[in-house]
Amino acid sequence: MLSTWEPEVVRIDADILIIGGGTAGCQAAITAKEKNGELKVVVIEKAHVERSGCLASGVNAINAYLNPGETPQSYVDYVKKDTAGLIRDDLTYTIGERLNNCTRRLEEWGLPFLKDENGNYVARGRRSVRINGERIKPILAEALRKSGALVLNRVVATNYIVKGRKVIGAFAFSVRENKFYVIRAKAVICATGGAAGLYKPNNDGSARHKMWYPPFNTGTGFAMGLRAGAEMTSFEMRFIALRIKDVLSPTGTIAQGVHAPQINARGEAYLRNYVDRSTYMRLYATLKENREGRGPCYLDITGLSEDYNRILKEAYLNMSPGIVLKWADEGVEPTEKPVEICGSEPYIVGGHGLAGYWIDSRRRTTLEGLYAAGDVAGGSPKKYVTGSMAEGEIAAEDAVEYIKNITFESIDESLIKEEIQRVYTPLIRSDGYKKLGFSPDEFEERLQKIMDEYAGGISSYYEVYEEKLNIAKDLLKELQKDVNKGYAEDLHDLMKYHEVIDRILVARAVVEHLLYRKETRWRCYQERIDYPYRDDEKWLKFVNSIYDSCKDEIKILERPYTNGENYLVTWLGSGMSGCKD
Amino acid sequence: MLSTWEPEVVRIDADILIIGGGTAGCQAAITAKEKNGELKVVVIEKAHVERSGCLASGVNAINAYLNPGETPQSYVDYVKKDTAGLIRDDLTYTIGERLNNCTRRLEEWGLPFLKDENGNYVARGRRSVRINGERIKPILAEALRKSGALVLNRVVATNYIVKGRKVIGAFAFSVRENKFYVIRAKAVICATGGAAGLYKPNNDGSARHKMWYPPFNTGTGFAMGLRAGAEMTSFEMRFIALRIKDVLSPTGTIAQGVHAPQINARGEAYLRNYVDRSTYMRLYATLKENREGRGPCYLDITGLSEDYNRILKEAYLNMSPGIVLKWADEGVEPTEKPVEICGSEPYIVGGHGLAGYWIDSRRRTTLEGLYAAGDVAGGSPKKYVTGSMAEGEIAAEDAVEYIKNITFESIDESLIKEEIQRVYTPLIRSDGYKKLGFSPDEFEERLQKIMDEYAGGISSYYEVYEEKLNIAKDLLKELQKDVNKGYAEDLHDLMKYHEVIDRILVARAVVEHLLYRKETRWRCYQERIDYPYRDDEKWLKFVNSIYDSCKDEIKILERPYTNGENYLVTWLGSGMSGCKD
Amino acid sequence: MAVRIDRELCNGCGKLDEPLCVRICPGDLLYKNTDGKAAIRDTRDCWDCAACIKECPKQAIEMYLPAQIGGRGSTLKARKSRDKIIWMLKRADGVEEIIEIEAHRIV
Amino acid sequence: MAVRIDRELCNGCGKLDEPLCVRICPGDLLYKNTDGKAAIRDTRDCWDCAACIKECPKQAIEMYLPAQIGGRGSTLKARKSRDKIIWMLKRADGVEEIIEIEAHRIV
Ligand SMILES: Cc1cc2c(cc1C)N(S(=O)(=O)O)[C@H]1C(=O)NC(=O)N=C1N2C[C@H](O)[C@H](O)[C@H](O)COP(=O)(O)OP(=O)(O)OC[C@H]1O[C@@H](n2cnc3c(N)ncnc32)[C@H](O)[C@@H]1O
Ligand SMILES: Cc1cc2c(cc1C)N(S(=O)(=O)O)[C@H]1C(=O)NC(=O)N=C1N2C[C@H](O)[C@H](O)[C@H](O)COP(=O)(O)OP(=O)(O)OC[C@H]1O[C@@H](n2cnc3c(N)ncnc32)[C@H](O)[C@@H]1O
Ligand SMILES: Nc1ncnc2c1ncn2[C@@H]1O[C@H](COP(=O)(O)O)[C@@H](O)[C@H]1O
Ligand SMILES: Nc1ncnc2c1ncn2[C@@H]1O[C@H](COP(=O)(O)O)[C@@H](O)[C@H]1O
Ligand SMILES: Nc1ncnc2c1ncn2[C@@H]1O[C@H](COP(=O)(O)O)[C@@H](O)[C@H]1O
Ligand code: SF4
Ligand code: SF4
Ligand code: SF4
Ligand code: SF4
Ligand code: NA
Repeated sequence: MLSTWEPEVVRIDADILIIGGGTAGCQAAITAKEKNGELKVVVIEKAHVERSGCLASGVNAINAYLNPGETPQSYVDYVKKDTAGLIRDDLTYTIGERLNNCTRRLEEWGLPFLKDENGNYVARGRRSVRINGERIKPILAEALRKSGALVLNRVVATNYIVKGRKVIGAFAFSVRENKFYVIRAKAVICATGGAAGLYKPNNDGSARHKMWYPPFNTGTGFAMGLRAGAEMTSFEMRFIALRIKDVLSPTGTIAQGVHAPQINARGEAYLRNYVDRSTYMRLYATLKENREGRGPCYLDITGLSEDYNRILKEAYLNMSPGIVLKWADEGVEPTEKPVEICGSEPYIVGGHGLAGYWIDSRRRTTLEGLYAAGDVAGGSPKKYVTGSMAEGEIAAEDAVEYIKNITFESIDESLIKEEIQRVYTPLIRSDGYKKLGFSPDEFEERLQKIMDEYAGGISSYYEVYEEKLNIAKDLLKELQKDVNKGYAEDLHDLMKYHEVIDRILVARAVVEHLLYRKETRWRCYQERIDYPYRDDEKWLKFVNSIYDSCKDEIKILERPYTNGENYLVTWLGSGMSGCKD
Repeated sequence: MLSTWEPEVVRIDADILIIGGGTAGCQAAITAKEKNGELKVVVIEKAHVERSGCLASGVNAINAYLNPGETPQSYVDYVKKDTAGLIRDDLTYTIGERLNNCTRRLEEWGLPFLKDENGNYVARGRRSVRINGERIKPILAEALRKSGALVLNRVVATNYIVKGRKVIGAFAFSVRENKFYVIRAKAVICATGGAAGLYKPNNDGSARHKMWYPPFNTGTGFAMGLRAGAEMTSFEMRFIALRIKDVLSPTGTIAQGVHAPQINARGEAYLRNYVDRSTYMRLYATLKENREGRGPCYLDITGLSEDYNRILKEAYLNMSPGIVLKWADEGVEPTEKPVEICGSEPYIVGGHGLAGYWIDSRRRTTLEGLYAAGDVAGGSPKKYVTGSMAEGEIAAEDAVEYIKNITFESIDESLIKEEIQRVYTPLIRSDGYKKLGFSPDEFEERLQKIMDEYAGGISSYYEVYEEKLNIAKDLLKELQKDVNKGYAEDLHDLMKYHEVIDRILVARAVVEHLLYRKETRWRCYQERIDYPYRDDEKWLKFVNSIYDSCKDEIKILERPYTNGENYLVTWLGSGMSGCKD
Repeated sequence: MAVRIDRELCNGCGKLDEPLCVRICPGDLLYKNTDGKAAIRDTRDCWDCAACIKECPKQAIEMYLPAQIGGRGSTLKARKSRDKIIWMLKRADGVEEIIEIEAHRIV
Repeated sequence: MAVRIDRELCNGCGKLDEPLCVRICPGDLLYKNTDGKAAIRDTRDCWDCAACIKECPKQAIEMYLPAQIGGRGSTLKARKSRDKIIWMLKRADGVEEIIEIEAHRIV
């Protein structure tokens, strides 16, 4: 049966393999090639590097840039304060050191920066500058192309190739051709971004993908890491974005960009009632207004001059055209009415939040030969575009050194066979057993319903507690089994199938993390109503996890918070290797 | 353009026209023919009378039956107590008088009633008896067929034909043939059931129609009444059913049927904390447990003997097979685990709740010649199957007398033309203007999102307050205009199109009612968090509405509660007639 | 998504003008396809009322739960006689159960 | 549902192996249909990123909001040049607006 779908096996050897050609991945590849043009650097990208990932639509600011007066340390201080005191100072600091250089590189490649009379960048807050960033991804892709790295578009990574606790390459399949890739590498940099679609999104049906974070960033990097035994951190710190209602366009553009106040239905600037106005408290306060009868809430841009109509439309066309269409559909100019705001579905994302791979300051994960950078890397929130680039650079620089002493490992052919089987079986099922199965979409609905209802989705105001989380845990385990009855109709569908598989595993980790942290550190993001207060004495520490694929169990471990000191990242897991015998 | 879809116009004259061949409609037709076999009684049914409406799947109890010791007055007392003191005693009493006779008729027609050793019905609570009711609708349909009434299946009523404040017939279209019906009648009985699908339902996507109330009961009877200027009552008293989670199967079967206690996640019988254990308080308490960290909640059937596995499966197969499949999918027998419960989407339904046409004890509406019975008739909750039959009887008996002095009215041809235009235009648009339009499904999503978010749907724990309701009001008015850009692909789609049109108008009335009642009388059903307490002094009265179709405005009026006294239902509206000139 | 029509078993109700399942569905969801077999317009619109599965003389229609609400492939079919309904429940694990219930007391 | 392909305007990108819109969509949602024109697999999966509408040389793709979130028929098209992006916003009431923005500072 397999034969009908038996793919051609393509074997590639890469000095450095980069998985995900987004912000971090592009910059990693460019950096590696700059450091050593002789190296074979391969980038695999599930979409097309020209318009993939977070930047597909564009951005309108560089949100992590040190304007005059700011330093790497002041950046660390800010991020730490905004994250209830728990970040990896070392990671954030090493990002801070590179932010401005990454910014300059973007400018060199042709990204249009707005400038003031003196030729300086136009600040949008203390750590942000304005850009016309519609073309940012094609610009990065052009730099990538020029770097000489080999780019494989429409090639979806499915798993690392692991030997013991060492990552020696990755498996991938093409969604365009019937090809399965076996890529050996001396070092692998994971840059697959974060995860959307774990939870029921704000909209459903015909608008189900109208979300802030790209629905195509599905957490595969996390899932691959988990399956290989890599350690993850802070999945309980879900990032929930305060966004423009319905279209889910970002709000920083107006909140920070034009200093629009957050007002409630009575016109009160309700944040005044809060001492702590960190990112999650701005969200929490908004929900509170709604729950207590003072909603909905808005960003009030009605005070602005008419010039801002054009300015705001441009800013959003550069990043998130949805709100521009919304204004058009309402027949209004932007400044004619306040824009309503809401909380998004919870995302797992290390670029805005804290969740991701547990890494050291060189961006090494707990698996040998594996690096992580960008939204997939944990411990350092608020890195955004330039922080992701910085991490790509750091990882690539270290990898270039690291591989000097590394030779390619041989790959057990049975591993390849097994992975082909795992990857393509849903297509086979579609030939023969379709009658009994469900489509990837249907399992996705199931996953999102479980997470929404039992693990603190939008419909429960993001609140979680033990009993419900335990149910989520059980249901997700069952779902993971049920997905084996699923089928895929074609290669596109097969990609969706694996996206669900991966999301389920990530969701399981999220639930374990939420269960473990018995305090409420970040309102909304991690709100345990059975432990409603922040408890620094017991909980100013990281909650980390390692998946034991033999036992199919997610193990939680604690890592201390050590103020600013560099971390030694040691491997504590057993990983895939243990269960072979 | 119209010509491509120009339907054949079928003209029918009926002594009594019954719209909706469900529980109430069947019984009305049977009664009318029994009273006077000479009369031309016509029933139009959008589906097929054999399996339409609430009874399509079956039922397993007659929920309104006076077991020994109960009287019409004790029934009134119970219903009133369960409805926070505000019901129409006269309506409830006149139902109470007929409940047992209606029950006996069902038995005569062959519905299998369970009997005890002495040949008495098996009581399921004080006002309920058990039946094997899988075949109840075909049994009613057979009695209907034998009655000699003319039944038009797959014919969808769209509007009354109105002359001044008198209803002289109805318009309808076929979903099977290209036929438009103009039915003149001396009296019209509306028996179209209630409305589901106004709010975002519990499930979405592939399970969006997995709801308790039939998704095909779309509130058209309410909408037709509103458009004709009939007075409606208590739309703010939304009925929200406590149901089995996911499958939305009814809970009375086990709560009342086997006395299963409601327990929370900690195993506590949480209703003990409440003095008031009325239907809505059982729901409210369940939500409260969930919100405060003690959920989810369950009906605990684990204490039952093994015999109950079969008993419960049978009971549910007779009414709502979903839960039986759920047990099978979980691989458990019913009594192996407690069943999780949840609140449904809010429905507008006079059979379980208070909302519907404002009628007098003869079931006359405020429009001459128009009667209402069953779920579409307001003022008398907990009427269920037999109460709906009773109302059908009462209406028919009165109509048979009423029409003795009535002659057919002539119908203005331009009215017919207008209605054909209104009904079929979406199909025409589908020919030419499809590019600009949206499908009925898409508008339904919009409606449900508005109602969910701004008018107290599931996602806001059913809570409402002024500011949000005002937004709902505005958005619904806009939506009503936007639907004019919609299109329909075929006759089935055309039915869905008009269902959305009708639901929007009903939703608008719901919002006006919710805005008006400035107290909280029925928790969850009508929970104004800006007026959180019950206030009998000011609000022990009915909130009624009349739609002014000229001004496109819903006017609210108050009707006093007068303890048990018969109501004189007088017409206070201006209706359709006013805007012709 | 909740009913599935077995295209092997369905014979389109032979010479009947309107197939029995098409005639009965309260949501008007079923129709006779160009291939002469029954089909459902949009599975998302099904209420799971089971009217069609009871009506089909060929037992060609089965009901199941959508995965979203925990469906795993258990199916339900039915056969009606004048006075009874015979349910055929098949669990995803293959276990079958027949449940016969009185439905019409013929008088 | 958020992009609509005008089958009159689309020429399937002529002789290109892979049409430009198919090549670019980050969700792999577009494909070349048997009729040689571009089509979207499932409009529900569109992220509204606008990549395809910028890419199409024929301006055959337009973006709009689903009715669920307040869409009323306003549309957005785009034309890109080497250094600019030109947006064409058309309101449901017919009012049109052209917005030109610098996108690439050619150095
Ligand atoms: C989603 C989003 C994000 C932002 C914004 C708006 C929106 C709508 N705004 S504002 O709102 O904050 O204002 C931005 C802004 O204006 N300014 C800013 O600095 N940052 C913004 N972000 C944040 C940054 O964009 C973000 O932090 C970084 O871009 C993250 O970079 P990175 O970690 O590289 O993620 P990516 O999405 O760019 O790339 C991931 C790539 O991996 C691919 N991929 C994933 N899985 C794969 C697999 N299995 N196989 C092969 N490839 C596989 C993806 O396709 C992608 O290309
Ligand atoms: C939905 C539901 C309801 C109940 C139950 C389970 C379920 C899943 N349970 S338990 O949970 O409470 O337990 C029942 C039970 O066991 N025992 C009981 O006594 N009552 C139950 N109900 C309540 C009663 O069934 C209910 O109150 C009555 O049946 C209401 O009767 P009526 O008002 O006639 O509504 P209908 O749905 O039967 O009929 C309406 C008809 O109108 C048609 N129609 C609608 N619009 C039309 C139009 N525009 N043109 C033409 N026809 C147009 C409909 O198709 C339908 O046929
Ligand atoms: N209300 C606000 N006050 C200050 N900065 C904000 C505010 N909202 C967003 N930002 C900043 O704007 C940038 C983009 O935020 P967002 O659009 O929410 O992703 C981030 O750097 C945020 O910290
Ligand atoms: N006649 C009645 N009047 C008021 N409440 C009643 C009446 N009958 C039953 N109830 C309520 O319904 C619940 C179940 O009663 P029963 O149906 O008799 O098992 C009781 O807890 C009562 O609160
Ligand atoms: N917990 C309960 N106690 C007493 N009666 C109930 C309970 N739940 C449901 N019922 C009754 O059972 C019948 C059907 O209810 P339901 O299944 O909820 O529609 C109605 O008469 C309800 O009053
Ligand atoms: S009733 Fe059965 S046999 Fe007849 S058309 Fe329907 S599925 Fe086919
Ligand atoms: S189960 Fe009911 S609603 Fe679903 S297709 Fe069959 S008859 Fe129609
Ligand atoms: S890019 Fe434009 S012209 Fe080319 S295939 Fe796509 S829609 Fe057609
Ligand atoms: S807007 Fe973006 S996600 Fe949607 S079809 Fe176009 S390229 Fe794909
Ligand atoms: Na909620």
